[in-house]
Amino acid sequence: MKLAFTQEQEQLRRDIRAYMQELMTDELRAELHQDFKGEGGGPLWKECMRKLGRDGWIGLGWPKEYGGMEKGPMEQYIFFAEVAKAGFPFPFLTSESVGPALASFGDEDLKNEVIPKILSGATNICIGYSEPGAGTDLASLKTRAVKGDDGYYTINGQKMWTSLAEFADYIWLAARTGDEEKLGKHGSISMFLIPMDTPGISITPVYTLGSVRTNATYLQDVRVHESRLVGAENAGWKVIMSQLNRERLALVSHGPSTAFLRKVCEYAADTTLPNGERLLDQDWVKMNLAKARQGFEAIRMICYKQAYEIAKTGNLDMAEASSAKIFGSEFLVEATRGLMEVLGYASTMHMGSQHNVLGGEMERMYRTLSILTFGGGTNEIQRDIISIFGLSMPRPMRA
Amino acid sequence: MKLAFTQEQEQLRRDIRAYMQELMTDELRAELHQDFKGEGGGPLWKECMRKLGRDGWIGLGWPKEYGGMEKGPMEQYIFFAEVAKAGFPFPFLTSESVGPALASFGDEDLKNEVIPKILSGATNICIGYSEPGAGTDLASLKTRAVKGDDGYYTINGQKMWTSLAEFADYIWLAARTGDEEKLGKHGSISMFLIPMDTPGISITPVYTLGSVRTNATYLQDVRVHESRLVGAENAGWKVIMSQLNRERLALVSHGPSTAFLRKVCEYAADTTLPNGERLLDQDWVKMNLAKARQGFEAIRMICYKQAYEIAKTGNLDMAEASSAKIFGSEFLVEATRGLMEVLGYASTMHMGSQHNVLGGEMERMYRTLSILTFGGGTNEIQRDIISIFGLSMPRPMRA
Amino acid sequence: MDFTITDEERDITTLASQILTDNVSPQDLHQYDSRDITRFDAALWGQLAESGLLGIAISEDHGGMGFGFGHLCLLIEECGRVLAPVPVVPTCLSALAIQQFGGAADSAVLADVVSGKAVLSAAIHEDCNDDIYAPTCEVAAGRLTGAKHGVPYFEQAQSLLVVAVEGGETGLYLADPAHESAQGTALWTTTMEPQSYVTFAGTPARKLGDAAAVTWFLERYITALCAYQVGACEKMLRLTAEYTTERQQFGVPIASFQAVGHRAANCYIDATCLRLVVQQAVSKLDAGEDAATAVNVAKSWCGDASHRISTSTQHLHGGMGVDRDYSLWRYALWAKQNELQLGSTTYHLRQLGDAIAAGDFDIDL
Amino acid sequence: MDFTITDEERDITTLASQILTDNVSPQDLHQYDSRDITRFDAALWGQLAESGLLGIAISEDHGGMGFGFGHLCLLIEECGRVLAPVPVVPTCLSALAIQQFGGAADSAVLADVVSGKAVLSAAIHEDCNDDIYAPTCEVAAGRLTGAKHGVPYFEQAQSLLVVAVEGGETGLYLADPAHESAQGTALWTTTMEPQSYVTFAGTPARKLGDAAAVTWFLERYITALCAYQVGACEKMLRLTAEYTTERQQFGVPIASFQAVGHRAANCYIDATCLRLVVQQAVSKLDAGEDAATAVNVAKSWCGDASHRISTSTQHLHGGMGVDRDYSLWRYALWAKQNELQLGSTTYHLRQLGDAIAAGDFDIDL
Repeated sequence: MKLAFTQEQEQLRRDIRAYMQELMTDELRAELHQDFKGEGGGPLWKECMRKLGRDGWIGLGWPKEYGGMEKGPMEQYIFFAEVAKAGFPFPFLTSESVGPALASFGDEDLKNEVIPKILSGATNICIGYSEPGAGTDLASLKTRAVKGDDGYYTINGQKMWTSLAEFADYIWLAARTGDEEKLGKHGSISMFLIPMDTPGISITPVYTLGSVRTNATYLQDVRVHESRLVGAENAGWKVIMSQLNRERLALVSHGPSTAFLRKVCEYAADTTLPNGERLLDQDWVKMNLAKARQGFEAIRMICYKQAYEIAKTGNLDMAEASSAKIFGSEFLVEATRGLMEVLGYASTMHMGSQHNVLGGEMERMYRTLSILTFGGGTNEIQRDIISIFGLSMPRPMRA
Repeated sequence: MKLAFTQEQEQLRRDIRAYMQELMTDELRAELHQDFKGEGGGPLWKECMRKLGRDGWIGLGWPKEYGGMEKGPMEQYIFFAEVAKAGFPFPFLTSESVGPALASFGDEDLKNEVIPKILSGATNICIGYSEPGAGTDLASLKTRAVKGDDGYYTINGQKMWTSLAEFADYIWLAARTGDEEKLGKHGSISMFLIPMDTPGISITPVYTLGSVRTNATYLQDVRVHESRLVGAENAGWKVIMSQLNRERLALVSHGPSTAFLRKVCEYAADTTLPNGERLLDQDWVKMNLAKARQGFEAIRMICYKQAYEIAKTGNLDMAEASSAKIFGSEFLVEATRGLMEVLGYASTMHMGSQHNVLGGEMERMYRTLSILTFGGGTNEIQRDIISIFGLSMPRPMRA
Repeated sequence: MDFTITDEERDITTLASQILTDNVSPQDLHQYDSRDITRFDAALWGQLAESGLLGIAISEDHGGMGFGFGHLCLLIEECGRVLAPVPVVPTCLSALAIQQFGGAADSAVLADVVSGKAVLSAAIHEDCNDDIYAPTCEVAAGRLTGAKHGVPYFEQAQSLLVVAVEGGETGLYLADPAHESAQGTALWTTTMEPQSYVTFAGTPARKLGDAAAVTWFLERYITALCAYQVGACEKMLRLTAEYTTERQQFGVPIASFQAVGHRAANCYIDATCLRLVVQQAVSKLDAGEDAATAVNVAKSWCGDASHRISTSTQHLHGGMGVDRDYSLWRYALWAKQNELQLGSTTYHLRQLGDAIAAGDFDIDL
Repeated sequence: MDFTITDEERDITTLASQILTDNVSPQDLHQYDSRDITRFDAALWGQLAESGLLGIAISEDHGGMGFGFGHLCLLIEECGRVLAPVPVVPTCLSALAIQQFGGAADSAVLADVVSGKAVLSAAIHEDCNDDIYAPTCEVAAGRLTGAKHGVPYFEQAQSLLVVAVEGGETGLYLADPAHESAQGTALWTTTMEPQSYVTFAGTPARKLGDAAAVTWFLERYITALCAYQVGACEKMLRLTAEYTTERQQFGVPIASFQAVGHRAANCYIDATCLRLVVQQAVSKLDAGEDAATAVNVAKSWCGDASHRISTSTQHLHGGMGVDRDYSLWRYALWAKQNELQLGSTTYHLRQLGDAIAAGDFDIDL
């Protein structure tokens, strides 16, 4: 056991950091800081994604056959954490979770069509799982894909929380293709990867607390050829699970949290109180910062452990992945609270306000955090998973 | 709304405090500090109980017909909190919970036999609810009382955690008298108040973490006359519920916690660090003490609110009583942790050790606290009660 | 320890609740979610005045109802329950201080508050200053200089209370917000409440009182924010109990999952404790007793309970909690604003710790 | 970031686990629950020596295995898992420091440690002194004066490390515990581990190293306590998973109540985090890197995780948790002792805060 980066990894980290510092121009920041556009999709952001693709970063961990650089999951995580630290809204669902699931389960034609586009930063994929009645209980989804004799499915249904759909090129869609009675809830679902411009797909915006737009997506008689299936018909559940496992790790990267901690430390070092002392030298400030650091160090180690497990076994330990998801999401909420105490009342001012602190980033951070505890598989389900798979306890009662 | 004591109540509180200071002699403390004898039962403790009875304190809130002073529940709570602050192990189960339940449900003969003895400090009652297979699921108890033609029940079974049984005069016993199939789990239980010297009752000690002795109590062909029933046959469940509600309030009195807080404050004021500063003037010490105070103030208010409710309506609001039980027990664990940090490593030394801190009381406190979160109705059940009765949410799933 | 709610108190709560729930629905609030319209419902303000509620704590001499601070907090609690888009807190709290420390010259402004003509404001927060009791804004020869952050409804305010220092002594001052030397910059706050950053360059300021007056005023203002959160927290909890009872997953209401029920129960405990410690502070202030500790306890609880209830109820709502077409999301913003306004939990615990170090060891004495 | 457990590491864990679980059952520990018998199993100590485990981190020159601190922590973790009644932590940690900073004269004591002949101890804590890095015990002209609290196995120890100050500089010293000027008073500790309060009245003391040596030694000693708690915490959790799976209420195993499963899951998360941050500290110390922050993080986590896991597992066991005929109760005592030994969570967070204030802002750099 030796818990340190290799020299090459450390160099990589520094390279990425320097690269990202250059990438994050003031113009790009201004574009990203617009309400309901902060998650990307603007012209400068699109340009940066292409550049990241051209310079090989998106495909860092991917096989050379797809245009990747064939580095390991640890390098991939290092990249992802540094990108997050830089504050760049990287569409990780596309490259870090849908991409790998597609590579594992998709057929060659689909992979050859889509993966190079992902790695070149040219495409975005939104996820169509949730429905009005199917959230935590994802397998109860009602969107239906009926296969005709011509090899085409006709899909009807409604999806919720399809974030980034407004500038996505594909939707990664779960639909029921089989007989639920016969095959069971989980055994009758298929995964499709469908171009968003297919006739019959429409979206309406949903605006959220975090100034992030998401969408409701409607599918009306959408005709999709069977070649758009990812994996076999009715074998979609394991594709979903594979995607979600990867998503969880990306959700709780230690990147953004440690970047914020650093910014707050710098602010406290630069701020002088009326009595002439630095804010950073106040005992209570040091304690709030130390508590944040204490937890972030654990998040960092748990993320590295996950990356190590993927590199070593290709899989994540279920209970450890759930631990990362729970602790990462819940601690971030607590730490942010303590950091906002340090920044004071002015930290409640919006990014667009004069006299805000740290450019209002903490105010936005606060508003975007709450989705992490239920997004990507609600923490209640994660705790169930830990008690069952980590502790061999009987399954908690469900209806 | 006016949240302050009346002048009379304030005077009463001061009187009791002065009285208890006189009562708590060094000799009595030495007797109480013996391992496995600290909860009372020694000769000096017995003498003090008689004195408390003679001086009218035990019956402070009781009707005059039983020898009480007919003060209200608020005065009763003031008494109880001050006694707890003084560190006197008052057998509150007897006078504060069994006594009132007996007064509500017992018949005249039984009341006349037992209540005056309670109020004179001459008797102790232990509680026989739990069994090896019946703890949280109390209503599944298996101790069986079979009624014969002669008006005598024959009781067989085993009880667990019968604390104070070694010097109790009575056992407050729940047993199954009816047909569970027909009458249901709850409708087939009766309450008995039985002299401990009845043939067939035996106890064996169980030693616990907190240096507190408890017992397993065995009932073998114990013959008990029907006049020992408290309430009607098969109507025992509501007697149990009434007793438990009262017990919860007594369990979480703000008395002991605030007494400890005061002692730690005094210690920190009297302790000088090597740099010449008072321990009390360290920011981290002030923060730990303030956090304890923050929570204890809420416990204090919630207890007064309960006492007010009893005075006003004779009943406790279920959800508020459960809130008091949960917060009182769980916060005390957290606050104790912070107070022991203030006292430092030496606070882990036993009462019997040289070079301990505060006479080793915190070390014992630490060891006795954990029972509060499951004793008197485990906190999981209390939270169920809050969601059902306080928030009108559907009953959480049970088997 | 009399927790009885008097008939008067019940009447005020009922009246306030009726007016506020009639006039403030989530749909009504939607118009203020962008910065196009100032978050100030003048019609509602007029109704509150008409009903007499703005004058609850103003003496009958000035046309008010003549009740105390405790009664005012009942109105404020109802404002918190619906997040009313009216400046009840700054106006009524400032009026209270003017009534207490002002003179005959101030009768008019009090009458204007009662009739709904006047909005008042208070300038307390400062940049890079973590102690609201130790301002850097300075008064000399009746002129105020310095800057204040987060001054609510500055642009609407007819009169402005200012916490400032003069010759080393903290004091409470009354300044004219319309004076040309007082320049406000509109802020974009997390709640959309109108607030300004105000610089004073020799603004005429009249002294109302010394450090004791500042304490008198701030303790009440802080407690009023707590009362607001009592209402807001209870509403968040109520929404959550209802939503989780309706929302089905796995064929049952999600409330029937013990993890959901218990998390809601934790919020109930927090809301219960918050209400009680706030009532304790209100009661002591109403009685004119020393309330320093009770106020620190109340505000530290306010921060803790608001934070925990807000994050828990957000979580239990899942995506619905962040959807701007539902109502919960606004409560999350108010929870954060009021947690950090007039001192965070840590600030008030530090104050409490200082009091303990000064010898305040015993809860009951 | 190589988390791979090497074959060597696995072998050590297996060997230690086998010896310890064979020899330390709850029944075996019962004899030490009163003060009649000193908590020191000499036979077990002999077996550990025979197997070579006491010399894991002692060089082959002195008869040891020649592995590093990381390997020693594997043994300590297994000791924590069963609460082994042997002085592995003070002996092996003191030996490590003697090996690092001692000279040729110290070969004999190291060989005695390996063979199980010697018990060593370390005197660190002081009364009314909340900083273990700033002792008041003083050395002048080779003589030690002052008092130390909680010195483990003082009566059995052949050699004693002492953290003391000389001419204003903190240093690490070696003293003879048998010297008449060193007077020990036996303490009654919460865990029944033998400890003494020791006064030194001019005890001969040889300097092993300066403040850097003290840091070297304390960082490893602190991390060793953390490793002990990794084992103890996992055992508490394992006992709880098993008990709640067996224990039936309402006709089902109580583990199938979501509130029970989730509380256990929280413990699992804590145990996972604890293990990882301790591994991080061990790895840095093993590599000779600056480990100050990693050690502060590990010990603050140790206190938090031990506290939460101890209180949660106690709770989930109900009455069984406090019953002295079951095994869990002893773990609660060790959790508390090790939480407060060599600095509480708050102490280590304060140290971490000081480092941050000194410019340690970034986790990855």
